[in-house]
Amino acid sequence: MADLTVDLGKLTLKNPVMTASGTFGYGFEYKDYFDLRRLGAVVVKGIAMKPSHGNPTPRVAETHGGMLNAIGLQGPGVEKFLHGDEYMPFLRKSGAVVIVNIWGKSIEEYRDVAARLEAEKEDISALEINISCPNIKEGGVAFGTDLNLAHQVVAKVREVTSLPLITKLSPNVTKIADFARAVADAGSDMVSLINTITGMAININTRRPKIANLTGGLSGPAVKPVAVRMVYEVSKAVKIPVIGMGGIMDGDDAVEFMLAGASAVAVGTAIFADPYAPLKVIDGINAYLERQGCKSVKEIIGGMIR
Amino acid sequence: MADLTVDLGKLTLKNPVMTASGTFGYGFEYKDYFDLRRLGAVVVKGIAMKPSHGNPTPRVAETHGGMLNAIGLQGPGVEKFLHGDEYMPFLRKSGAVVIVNIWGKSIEEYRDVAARLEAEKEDISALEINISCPNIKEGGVAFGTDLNLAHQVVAKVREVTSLPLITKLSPNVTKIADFARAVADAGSDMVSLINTITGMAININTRRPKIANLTGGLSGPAVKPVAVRMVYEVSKAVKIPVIGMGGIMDGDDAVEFMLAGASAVAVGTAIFADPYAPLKVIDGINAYLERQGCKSVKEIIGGMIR
Amino acid sequence: MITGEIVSNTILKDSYYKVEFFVPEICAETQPGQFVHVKIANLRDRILRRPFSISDINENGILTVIYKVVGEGTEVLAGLPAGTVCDLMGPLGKPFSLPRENELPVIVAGGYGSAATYLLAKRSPVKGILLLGARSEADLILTDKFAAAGFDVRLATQDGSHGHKGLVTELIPPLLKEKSGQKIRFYGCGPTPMLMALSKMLQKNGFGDGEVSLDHLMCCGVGACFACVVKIKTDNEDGWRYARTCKEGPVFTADEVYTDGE
Amino acid sequence: MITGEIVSNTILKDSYYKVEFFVPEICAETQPGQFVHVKIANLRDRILRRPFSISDINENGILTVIYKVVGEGTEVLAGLPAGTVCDLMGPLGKPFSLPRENELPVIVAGGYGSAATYLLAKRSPVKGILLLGARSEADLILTDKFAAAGFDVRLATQDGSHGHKGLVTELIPPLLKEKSGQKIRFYGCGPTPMLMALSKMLQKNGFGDGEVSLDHLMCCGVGACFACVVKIKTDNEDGWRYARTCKEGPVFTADEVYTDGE
Ligand SMILES: Cc1cc2nc3c(=O)[nH]c(=O)nc-3n(C[C@H](O)[C@H](O)[C@H](O)COP(=O)(O)OP(=O)(O)OC[C@H]3O[C@@H](n4cnc5c(N)ncnc54)[C@H](O)[C@@H]3O)c2cc1C
Ligand SMILES: Cc1cc2nc3c(=O)[nH]c(=O)nc-3n(C[C@H](O)[C@H](O)[C@H](O)COP(=O)(O)OP(=O)(O)OC[C@H]3O[C@@H](n4cnc5c(N)ncnc54)[C@H](O)[C@@H]3O)c2cc1C
Ligand SMILES: Cc1cc2nc3c(=O)[nH]c(=O)nc-3n(C[C@H](O)[C@H](O)[C@H](O)COP(=O)(O)O)c2cc1C
Ligand SMILES: Cc1cc2nc3c(=O)[nH]c(=O)nc-3n(C[C@H](O)[C@H](O)[C@H](O)COP(=O)(O)O)c2cc1C
Ligand code: FES
Ligand code: FES
Repeated sequence: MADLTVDLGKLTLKNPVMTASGTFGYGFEYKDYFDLRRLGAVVVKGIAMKPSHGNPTPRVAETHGGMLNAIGLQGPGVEKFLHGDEYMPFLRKSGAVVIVNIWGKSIEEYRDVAARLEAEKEDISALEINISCPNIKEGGVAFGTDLNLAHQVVAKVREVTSLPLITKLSPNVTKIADFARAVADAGSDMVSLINTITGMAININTRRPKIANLTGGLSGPAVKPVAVRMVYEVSKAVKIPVIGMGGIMDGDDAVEFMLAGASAVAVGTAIFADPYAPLKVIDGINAYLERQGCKSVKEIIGGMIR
Repeated sequence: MADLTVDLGKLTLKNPVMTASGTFGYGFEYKDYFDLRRLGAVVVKGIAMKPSHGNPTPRVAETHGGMLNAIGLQGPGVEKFLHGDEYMPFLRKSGAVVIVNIWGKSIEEYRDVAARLEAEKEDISALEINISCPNIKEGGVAFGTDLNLAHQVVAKVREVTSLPLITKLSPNVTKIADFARAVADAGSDMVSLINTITGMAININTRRPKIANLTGGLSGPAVKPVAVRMVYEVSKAVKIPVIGMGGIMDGDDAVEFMLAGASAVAVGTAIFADPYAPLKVIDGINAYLERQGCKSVKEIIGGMIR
Repeated sequence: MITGEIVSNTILKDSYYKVEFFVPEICAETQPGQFVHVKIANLRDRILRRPFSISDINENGILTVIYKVVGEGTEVLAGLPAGTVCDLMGPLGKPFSLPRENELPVIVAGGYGSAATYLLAKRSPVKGILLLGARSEADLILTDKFAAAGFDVRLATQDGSHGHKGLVTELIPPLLKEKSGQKIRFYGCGPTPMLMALSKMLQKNGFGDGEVSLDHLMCCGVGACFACVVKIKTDNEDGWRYARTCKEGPVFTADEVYTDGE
Repeated sequence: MITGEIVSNTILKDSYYKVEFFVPEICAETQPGQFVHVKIANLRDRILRRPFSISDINENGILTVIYKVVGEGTEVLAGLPAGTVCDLMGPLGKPFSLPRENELPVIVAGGYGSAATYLLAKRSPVKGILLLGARSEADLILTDKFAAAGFDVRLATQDGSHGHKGLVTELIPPLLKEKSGQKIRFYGCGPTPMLMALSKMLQKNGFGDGEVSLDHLMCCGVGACFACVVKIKTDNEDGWRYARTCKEGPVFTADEVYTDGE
């Protein structure tokens, strides 16, 4: 067994494999499948101040090698998350390394959620700021597609918490490296990418969009080449650790992201195909390292040869 | 048989199906497969002033549901294109509707190619301006990711030709609708989209990029949801006709683009899987129209119901 | 996730197929109304699983699914030969509650709904009634098995080819008259419009404890992704919430079903 | 594009397989060194065709391909049963020129190279010599068929298990001495490093008219996409150009091959 521990600045993980936010619920849903402590970290579905319904249905559509989703961040809100049986209290008991993904409809909401979590931060290892949501105040433009807003969100969250901060970048931009630089400047300790790529699908028989919300986010193996490219660009642009994701189905895919510059990875859509996918990714990385005679997974981070 | 003719401003096509530039050579290569007059139009591989070698190899890599390419616009140059046996003289004889895709490394080169083609424009039905190439003068930033440069290229080309102009937009931008507006303002008669999405793949055994150029453009069914979304956004933003492409494999896919707002479509990567793909797309569109009781393909353009 | 071999996979009738998996672990836990989430081998360009109701199980570890070919996944499934090994998750979802000894179970079904409720009929302590609706004869499946299980099978077809000409819900008012003395427990499974009409009727007539199984697009199957939600009446500010059909359902009481709008 | 049924598809040896397609239209036109571009049925998440040299054809319309399982495509191909219908484009590419009556053909091959040159040997008016190189025994294929075609088969393995211990090109100098009186015509097919070494040797020793078949990643197969190019010496400013191996090749003369750098 190769050494799989990775250092993400202030955060050290026993292995580089996390679950991607929104694809693993709050961990609770998969408790009968395996021991959550086997994961590098559990990243929970996005948490906001208030409970929210999310979008109308249909919310998902399958596409070639991927899927579109517009769940619309349905969730329990931060209070229930902190105290409801199926949420943080369960995760505390499980012993899992927990990263809480947060979102808001305004800069203030981001700050408030972070502050609320900071107040009960025991067993929370980091916060992941999802900046792909539309900013209601600014007329719907996503925080993650406006350099200024992205910087502000992170800076405001930084003010209220000492937890390691991961900022999750949107791929729907011309130069993602600029966003990585902006959020690093604002105090983000890491970046994670990619979130989903905006897409659309139409049922030609009914002539209606397959997603009630009209557009949805594309994920799955279809997007992997775009994700690997962005991870490479970002890892060249900033010094903070990069968490790579987008279409990882197996250990080989994860290795590809790490060679491109990711210090850790997250598995998302693959979980829907196979709940054990994150564990198989861990095993697959280890198998690769042994095949290549590497003692530690750290040896392959950014190891692509040009 | 439904009426398949479409009007693209000054240009009327017998059916809405073209070949995507770079995937059908100069038509010549497929002459033994079918009569090129059956196509709405043949869009040839990009033409510049001078012959060019293109990029080092490997130039392509297969991905889940798609492929990356970095051909690097290898081509004969405009003189050979106009007079070499396998190029324009062949196309003239073939009777095909010809659209010439052009590119350059500077604004001046775009203008010069267009002017040269304008001078011998007989049997050329339109020019398609590929603005996804890097601008050598401006340090490599692609014309298609800078609103100002995009506008300038089109405006300069507009000055030297009266041929219908199609501007081919890059999907690697935050707001593609802005680019559509910019090139429409500059005098483009149509827009076509999407060009490929920048991606990357790494061979984990050799640790080298699968594409010698490091990054390549992603095409094929994997990108279809992104392409359909962008076609929708652009068709809502501008009044000029939109030519949709990106992962069209069959008639149903083409119908999806047309419902999203495309007045015509182009078939690219699918040709590599099946040289007859463009004809099958034509047949598939017709079959859909008959199934739906539509007399004309025009009835479905922008026909998505919200 | 459990690996199970296909024991047989054959046409049942028209576009309906019957597939049997050898999955003793799942059979051991299955209750009526639950489903399996199947990764269809060879479906490579589409990566999600497909949910199917468990129609029957037996003591030899054989689990039966009856499915209709409606798209790429079911088409590929229909082509898988015996011996193919598939991944199954299950049993998933909240089951039907069995009727009590003093209740007459009335199952209202359409489409694959009869398949999805067959195990319920089989396990019911009281022989009840199946009201089965369909567009035409081609969609009437499992009537013989329900009859063999002692159920009184009543049909409705939209083309009138079998039984009542019209909608299956139209069979309910006469039935209520006929059985007016008895305590009836309703169960429903079928196309969404039918279930909406049924739930409305049950709510109005005091049968709100009737149970309907709602069929929505699913993704994870275990409650993690919020893809499969349906509006359910709830005692909150808005009067409703989106409940996950895979985990909080697919079985809901008719009372809960939100039949206004969506 | 031609639709052809798989007549048989079996292991030849180790990771090498032999597949026979019934495609009389292609067989009628095939010349040695050409290839078919195969759409592998059931390879759904990857959409491109795979090129394979035509190893043999017969008068019954049967076309033989010998392939090595190296990745997903060839793995799926290896699983396709007889009766599977495949799409083939072909014959594609520029063939080898047959040796003249007064020439001794010497084929230098590695990997599937012997399969790719077998039809050449069969059609050669003069029985020649096959120099076959491999890492080990597992990669020595078709030696019996070449022998049956009257060819003198000489082996080289890197592990020394069969024939000369070392590279196949090391068999050439002694052969040149041995046949010093005769007019030799070289043909090469195999891994790129081998072909580069071979071409260099042929260029130096006055055998620049020798022909080598270059194997590059392909996409369209007909010259339309410029994916498959290889540097070829040309009389232009730069001294080279990128030639499309699918259309201008895969067969080039040793003289053309650009062995400096890339
Ligand atoms: C809890 C649950 C239990 C289910 N049990 C069964 C069962 O026992 N037997 C069964 O046959 N199906 C059942 N289904 C439906 C089944 O999951 C779908 O039919 C299947 O996923 C379709 O996959 P596909 O790839 O063939 O179709 P897709 O390619 O995904 O869809 C093809 C088209 O069919 C439509 N479609 C999807 N589902 C249905 C449907 N049920 N009827 C008609 N059209 C549909 C889609 O919207 C789409 O337009 C169940 C669904 C759920 C949620
Ligand atoms: C003109 C021409 C003729 C050919 N004739 C034959 C033939 O007769 N028999 C035959 O077996 N192959 C032949 N090939 C090679 C064959 O096309 C590839 O092996 C095949 O495309 C691999 O497909 P795959 O999906 O299995 O591998 P992929 O998944 O595409 O690739 C898997 C891995 O194998 C590597 N790879 C690709 N080709 C080869 C190779 N030839 N040897 C070793 N590794 C490789 C790839 O780079 C990749 O790393 C020919 C190629 C060309 C261009
Ligand atoms: C159903 C679904 C729900 C998601 N919800 C969230 C979310 O709540 N917050 C977030 O930051 N990302 C969310 N994502 C994005 C994923 O975390 C991930 O960035 C993306 O799906 C790419 O990875 P993948 O291809 O492995 O799925 C969601 C993705 C899916 C498919
Ligand atoms: C091999 C290849 C070469 C291409 N060359 C060009 C080109 O020369 N000019 C251009 O404008 N687009 C070029 N494209 C982009 C296509 O025209 C098209 O926009 C893109 O591939 C999306 O369509 P598809 O998914 O149907 O292939 C090329 C694409 C491929 C795959
Ligand atoms: S399918 Fe994921 S929550 Fe129900
Ligand atoms: S494979 Fe397309 S040009 Fe050779």
